[in-house]
Amino acid sequence: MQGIVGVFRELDATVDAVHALKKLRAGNIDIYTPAPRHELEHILTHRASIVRLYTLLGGLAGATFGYWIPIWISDYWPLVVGGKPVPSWVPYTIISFELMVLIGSLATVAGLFITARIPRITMTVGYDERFSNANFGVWVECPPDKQADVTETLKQHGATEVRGER
Amino acid sequence: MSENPTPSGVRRREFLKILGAGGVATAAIGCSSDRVEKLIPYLNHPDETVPMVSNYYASTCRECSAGCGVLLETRDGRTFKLEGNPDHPLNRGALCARGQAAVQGLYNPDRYRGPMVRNASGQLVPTTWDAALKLMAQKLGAVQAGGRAGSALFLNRHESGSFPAFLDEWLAAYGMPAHLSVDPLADNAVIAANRQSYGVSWPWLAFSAAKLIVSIGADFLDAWGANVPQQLEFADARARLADAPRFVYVGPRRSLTGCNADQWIACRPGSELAIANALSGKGSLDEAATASDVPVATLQALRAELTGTRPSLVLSGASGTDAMELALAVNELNRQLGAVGTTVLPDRAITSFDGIATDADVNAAIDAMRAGQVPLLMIRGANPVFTTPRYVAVADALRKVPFKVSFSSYPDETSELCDLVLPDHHAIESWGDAQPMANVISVQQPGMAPVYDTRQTADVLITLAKANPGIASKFAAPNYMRWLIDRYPGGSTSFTLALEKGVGTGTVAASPAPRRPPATPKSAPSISQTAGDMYLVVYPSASLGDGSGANKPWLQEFPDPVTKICWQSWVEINQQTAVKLGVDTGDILRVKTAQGAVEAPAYVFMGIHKDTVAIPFGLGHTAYGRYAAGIGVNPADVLPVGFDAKSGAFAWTATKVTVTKTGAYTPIVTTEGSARQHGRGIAQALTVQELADLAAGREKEKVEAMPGMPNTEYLPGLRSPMAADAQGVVSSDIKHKEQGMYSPDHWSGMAKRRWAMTVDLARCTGCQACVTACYAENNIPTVAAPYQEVHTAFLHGVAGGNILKGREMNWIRLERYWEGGEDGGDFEARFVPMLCQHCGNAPCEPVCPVYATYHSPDGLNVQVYNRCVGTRYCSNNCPYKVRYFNWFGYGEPARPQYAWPERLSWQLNPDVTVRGKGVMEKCSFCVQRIREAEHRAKAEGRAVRPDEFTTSCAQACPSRAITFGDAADNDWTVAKLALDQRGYHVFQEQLNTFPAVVYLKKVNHPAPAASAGA
Amino acid sequence: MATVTRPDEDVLRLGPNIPHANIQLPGVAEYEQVTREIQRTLYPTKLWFAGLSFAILCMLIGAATWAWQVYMGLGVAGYSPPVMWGVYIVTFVFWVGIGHAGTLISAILYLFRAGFRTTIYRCAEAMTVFAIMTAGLFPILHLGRPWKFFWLIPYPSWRLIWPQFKSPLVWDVFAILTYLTVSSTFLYIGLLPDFAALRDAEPRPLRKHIYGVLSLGWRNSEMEWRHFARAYLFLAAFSTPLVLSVHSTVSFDFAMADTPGWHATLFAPYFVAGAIFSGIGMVFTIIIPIRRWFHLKHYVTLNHLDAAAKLCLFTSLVVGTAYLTEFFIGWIGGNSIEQSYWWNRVFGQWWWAAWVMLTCNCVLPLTLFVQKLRRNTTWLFTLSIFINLGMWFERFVIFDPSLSHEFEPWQWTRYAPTYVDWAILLGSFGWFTMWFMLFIKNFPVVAISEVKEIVPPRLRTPHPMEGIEVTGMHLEFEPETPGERD
Amino acid sequence: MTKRRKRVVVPGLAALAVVAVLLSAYTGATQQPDTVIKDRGSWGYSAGSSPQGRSPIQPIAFPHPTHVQTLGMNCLYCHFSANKSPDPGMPAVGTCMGCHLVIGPNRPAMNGRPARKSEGIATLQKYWAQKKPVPWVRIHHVPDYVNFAHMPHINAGVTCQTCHGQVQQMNRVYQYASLNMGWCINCHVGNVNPKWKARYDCSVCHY
Repeated sequence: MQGIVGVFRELDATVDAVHALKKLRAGNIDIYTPAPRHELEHILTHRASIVRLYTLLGGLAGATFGYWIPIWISDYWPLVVGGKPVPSWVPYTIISFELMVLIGSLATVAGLFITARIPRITMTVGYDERFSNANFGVWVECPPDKQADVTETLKQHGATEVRGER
Repeated sequence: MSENPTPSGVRRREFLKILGAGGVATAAIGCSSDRVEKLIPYLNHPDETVPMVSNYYASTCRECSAGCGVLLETRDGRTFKLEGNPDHPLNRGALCARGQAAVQGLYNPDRYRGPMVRNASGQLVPTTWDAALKLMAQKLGAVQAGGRAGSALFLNRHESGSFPAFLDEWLAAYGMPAHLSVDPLADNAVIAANRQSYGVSWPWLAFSAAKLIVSIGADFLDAWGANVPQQLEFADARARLADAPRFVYVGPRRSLTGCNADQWIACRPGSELAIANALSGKGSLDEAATASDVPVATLQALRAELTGTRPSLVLSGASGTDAMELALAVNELNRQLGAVGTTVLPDRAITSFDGIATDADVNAAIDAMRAGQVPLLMIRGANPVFTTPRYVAVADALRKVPFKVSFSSYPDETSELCDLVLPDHHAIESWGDAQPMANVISVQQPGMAPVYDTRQTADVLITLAKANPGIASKFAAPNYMRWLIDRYPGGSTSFTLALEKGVGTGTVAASPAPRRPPATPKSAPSISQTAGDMYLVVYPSASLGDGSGANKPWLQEFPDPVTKICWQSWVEINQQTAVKLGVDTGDILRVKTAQGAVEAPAYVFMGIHKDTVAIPFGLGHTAYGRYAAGIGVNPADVLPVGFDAKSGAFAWTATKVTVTKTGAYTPIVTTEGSARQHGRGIAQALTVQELADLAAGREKEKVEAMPGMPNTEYLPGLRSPMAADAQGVVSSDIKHKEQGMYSPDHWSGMAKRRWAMTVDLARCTGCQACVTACYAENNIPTVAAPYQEVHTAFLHGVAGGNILKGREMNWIRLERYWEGGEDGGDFEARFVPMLCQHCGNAPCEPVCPVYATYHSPDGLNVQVYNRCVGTRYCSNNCPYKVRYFNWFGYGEPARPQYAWPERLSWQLNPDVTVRGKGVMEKCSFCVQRIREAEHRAKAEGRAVRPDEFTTSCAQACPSRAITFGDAADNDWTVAKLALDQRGYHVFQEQLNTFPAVVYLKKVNHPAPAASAGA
Repeated sequence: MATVTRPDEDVLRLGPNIPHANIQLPGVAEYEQVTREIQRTLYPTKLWFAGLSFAILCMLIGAATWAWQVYMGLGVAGYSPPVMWGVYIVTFVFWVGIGHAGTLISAILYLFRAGFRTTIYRCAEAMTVFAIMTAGLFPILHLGRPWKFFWLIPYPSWRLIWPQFKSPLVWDVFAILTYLTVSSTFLYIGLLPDFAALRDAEPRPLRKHIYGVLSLGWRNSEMEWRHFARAYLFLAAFSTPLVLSVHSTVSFDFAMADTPGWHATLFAPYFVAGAIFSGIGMVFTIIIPIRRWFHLKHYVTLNHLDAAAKLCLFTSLVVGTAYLTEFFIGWIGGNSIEQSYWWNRVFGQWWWAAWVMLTCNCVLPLTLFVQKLRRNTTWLFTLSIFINLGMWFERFVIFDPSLSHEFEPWQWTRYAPTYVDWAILLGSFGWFTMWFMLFIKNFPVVAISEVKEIVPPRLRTPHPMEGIEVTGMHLEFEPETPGERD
Repeated sequence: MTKRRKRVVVPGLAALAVVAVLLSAYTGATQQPDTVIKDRGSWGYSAGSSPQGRSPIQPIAFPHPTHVQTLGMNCLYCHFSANKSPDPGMPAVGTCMGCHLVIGPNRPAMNGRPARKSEGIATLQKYWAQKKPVPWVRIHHVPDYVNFAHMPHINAGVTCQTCHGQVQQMNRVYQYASLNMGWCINCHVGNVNPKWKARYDCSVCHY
């Protein structure tokens, strides 16, 4: 995996650069930004995140489990308390709800980790400390023959620094 | 029975030590402990015993003079419970609180471990029996040699039966005068009067035959006479509901007896005679009215009622300087009214009080000591230093006696002053007999081997006699038991037969000694002449008796039935007077006479005449062990020495006092929260009229809420909702098939039962015998002894701190509510025993997070101690507040609050787990008895028979107010009683709890003229 | 710039909302400033060490007292049956309540896109986590046998027995544990990008390494941000019903009982409102000193405090209404037992506690109707102390007068806490403060990346919408410009 | 070329530990009586939650096989109250001496069998001579809050061996069953023998 990373100071410059690169069809583009910006999200037109799926499944699993456990136990020890039916679903709804929230949120986090591929052991190439502070970064994964054009395009759109990484 | 018992019976007693100390460990390894435990077998197995199965030895209770029959429940060589002997004519299976507590005297941690002798430096030090007996023999010899045997003295705590005769024989053999038989509680005046009028010391009082009972200060339910048989009779009388006798109590203070009266006439102390005369017509009403501060109209009405009602019963128990005169007048009145033969039965006399020495005799003896005329004093059981006024200075008198021998088993005030202590067996360890009634012998046999190195006094005396060549021949019998059997009417065969039932027929050998010439008592001035601004009434505490009960934690923690105060002395003062003096409950009052003064907190009380203060007698010990010493004050300290001139009876009510407010304050140690019901219908009552209406069905709406009404559907086969709710179906829509073991069709069949209880408030007198019975049966810890004091409580190192915080553990408690009387007029006392109601819809169950409490198929509300984690939510949610929490390690020997210090732990019931720190506990309907009965039935291949067993409280109740059984089975008594028209559930209407306890309303008998509502 | 190709039209439409950003944080000019000024707060000071050690001391006092209580038994505390729940449960509910405002601000207001939450939510969320950690201790240390607390948790045991799921206490276990897990997860996920920023900005090697580990290799890539935003949204969406359910469940502990004064359908909403109210009070108590000592006044501006104060006022009114409703129901219900309880609550042994509660929770917050006071940090801080006090006494007044005055008159009693209760209460504050102290000097108290979202990014060409007059209804932020102490 | 390596803590060891604890705690209930490890020495433990298999050294190495199998004595001869009391009863020393007054430690060689010297009988007679009971070490023990009664079990036809194992074959008695609550319940619900199923709510044993 090799490519060019360009460091930008301004947001609109980054946007313009990405536009140009997309026209150039140099290769996969990824952007680093200190804070999420809609402009950048819309330039790289990705599908919506699938984290929601994890959330849904987790929530359903939790709710089911939350009903199953008390009902199974009521069946195991049929002891009457306070003259109430041994398996009584009303109080068990609370257990079910809490477990839905618990397992649902944990599943969401798991979903985030999986989809966003964290935790990461290595930073991989193309990252720069400045990207978490104030600068925007554009990483273009491209074969050596395209690197010249990409570098050129980035510079032209005002990249303060352009370097190749492998 | 003398070998080591197998540990299996004992082990359970230290239960939950594991859970307390090694809790974390046990959680991991599932509570199976791996300490090395030994299984110690018998060396030779006693034939009649089976390990972990109780034997019941019929014997006689010696806690008071009456001599009730008891069964000593003994297992693995230890007697751990006293139960009334059903075959005994006196107490018919009932037993009072003091009798129950005898076992705590047996295992008392402060008992003498063995003989003690006073050494050169004046300390009492342990010695051996040989040495002690040698010393004793030598002293006896010296006295005989000195020719002063004639003036030696033997004070014996009064008991009927053969021992007095034996003792007098022994004394006579040594040339000593007959012993003095001491009972500070005995009403010498009434006894003397009865002898004069009827020729017997205590006729049988047939309350149930009467239509009207008038008691002039006779507390026949507290400590006056033989209170258990009297209470049984009285309860039977009251159980006749509509035609039960009306009961009027005349006296300065409303005692427990007074609280059971339908009407209380408050009179000045000392005016009782005038009233009696007025009633009999001998005296004029006006004099009586002025003397007694009672409206003429009231006396008029009473006299009219008395003359108009037959048969009636009049009693007198006022202990003043004219006591005998009063008693004679009352006996005369009874004769006029034709009561003798109908309600007063001299031919069924109680003979327990025969041969009691008068207080004057004792006083004369003490004077003799003071004069140095007594060379040798022997005291057994009696404790004159405590029971006689300090003004008499018994201690000084004792110091004048060169050699004093005590046979007391406890370090009480008197024995602490003696030179030699030859500790006697406890009654549970000794042989003996009693003559409670004519031609009835109640035998006494040991339940177990001696706990400590003590010896029965009679045996000691025989040993001494044998050692004395001069008289050895007179005492051939090897020991007292043989001596008894030899003299027993019918010989050993009938003796053996008697041992089985506990009672035999016949009359024991009478004392050969001539009666001592009665001392001439110095008469005292009439109480109205004494100096002071208020009358002082000193009355014996219902639980502590003459103070001999004070070393038993059960009795100390036993709330006074009327004031509900424990571990404390108090001064009762009328509320109007209190307002006048600016006194409030808890303010410490100083009660002063010429003889001395005592200080105790005030208890503002409606039930006492406004010119009077009252202090209970029995507390204020300076010795007598860790539970008694330093608790409360002894009112005898302020009493002058005055006697009723005719009978020689000590006048307890003999002086006025000056009452001043010290300004100090101490919280009253009481179990009472609010003394009023606030209209919540906890203790309900009806008048005779309302009862009639009820019977005639004229009071439908009141009947609606009662069990048995078809307003709730229930399972077929189970009659009442009370029975059906065991399956939890009354208020829930649970389907029959979903019920599992709660369905009556379940193979276990448990759900066919519904354990339930009825409490008849018409019978209940509030005596609280059930409370002590519960403590005894269920290993309930006492929590308020001085050494158990918490330093976070209001008080430091003073008894009662835990009770001030409401932490008493009485699984069953007697609630005493006042009705009326806010205007200072007459008022009503309602007693209601409150215990776990074992609700069908128990609020406590669904809130427990760990199933530590749940509803068992047979209708019990079960508390699983070892599952409890101690969230205490159940108690928050219990409307009856009958759940009790172990705030400290009462059951853990390692803890400072351990409730059974060394040897008291032997009294623990091996069938019941001792609860550890941090768990909830409550009434279990004596589930251990239920299981035992089930096991026994299974072993015999049958079903549990109706009324086969009952709970401890029901068994002990001297009013027979409590009935326990299976409400789902018509053959049980309780099933019928539960449907009684007087029945009601507490809080059922508000909370729909469907309790298993049905209360039967009390029935009041208002004065014929003014028919006051209930 | 002629050489530059103009961005497409759609890009223009998506231009940064600069005016809004200006109004939010006028004192924050650019991204670097944010990272710099937040990173600057992570240097321990003497004052901080002093505070931390004091907190630890208090915590140790509480711990020692608890050990004594475990050894001796619960009797050393002031329980006087039937008052079976005392200071411990009161404090438990108090701390649970504190937690709620944090989740409200961080989650619910996030869903509502309430701008003023951005700078204060990190503190609030941390407060939530630590408050729940504190609250969670009390159900355990009020147990008679605390070493058995795990019996409330359904785990397979050789006894083959399980908790009793109909008991509100078991609901509590689930609710509290869920709440603790979810809110701490929420806090950590929010912290991820900030860890990354600190990882890259931190000069001190040890901390740099630690932040590196904590950041889980976060690298600010567009792809990460996209999933992050989604996940964060769903976590917020879960926390919202959770925060309502948790205190409702806690209120069930009481509403499910038949005790007079507890047995009311009002309890769930009443408790939730009270919880949020008390929580916001605690937020003020925490945020006002922090913004002063950490020199963050231009982040947490008066506008933010003003908005929060309005929320506080609103919840105070809700709580006040609940109080009145309770009394009204008690009166109109006609149940003599209830009525005697209400009388006892206001005129009984603890009458003054009831009046403290009413004063602190209903009367004093009314001052927030005055804008001057809403923007006066001194007054806000003072008021917040009163609110904390008042809310503690609210729980006390609800629980103990009820228990001491129940159905059975014979068992009516008086309750007085002992030194053990007070020491453990003190210990709980020490415990909470200890964790918070450790937090503020090791983690960013203001969310770096979220602040950057509302700070205008640097642009090459001036934005077409710049200079539009939109600063009408917004007052000046506190006149203290950044960099004054650089 | 800025490339950085970052370690990442992978939490989960804690979770594994928890699972392990729970499983170990669970084993007690699932343990089958025939899987116990025989003679583990005086303080041996079986896996799980009870001292199952524990086989302490007794003051007298009492050979059950000799008495039960060789001599054909009934359990109830020594444990006399098992069918009429909660407690099975330990034989009094006198009971042992009933026979061992005659049967001494030293047996001469007779009808084909060699002479033998019995330590146990010697010790027993020493105890008897000193009038001391034999301090047997307890093996089967349930906690004090469990009210286990032998009588109803025997009367229900549950054999001694069901809970105590083939004692008649044990030269040294060991704890045969786990005696865990789960083990009790397993029988009470009728899994062992449908005829033996009984109530299994808490108050049957805990009060």
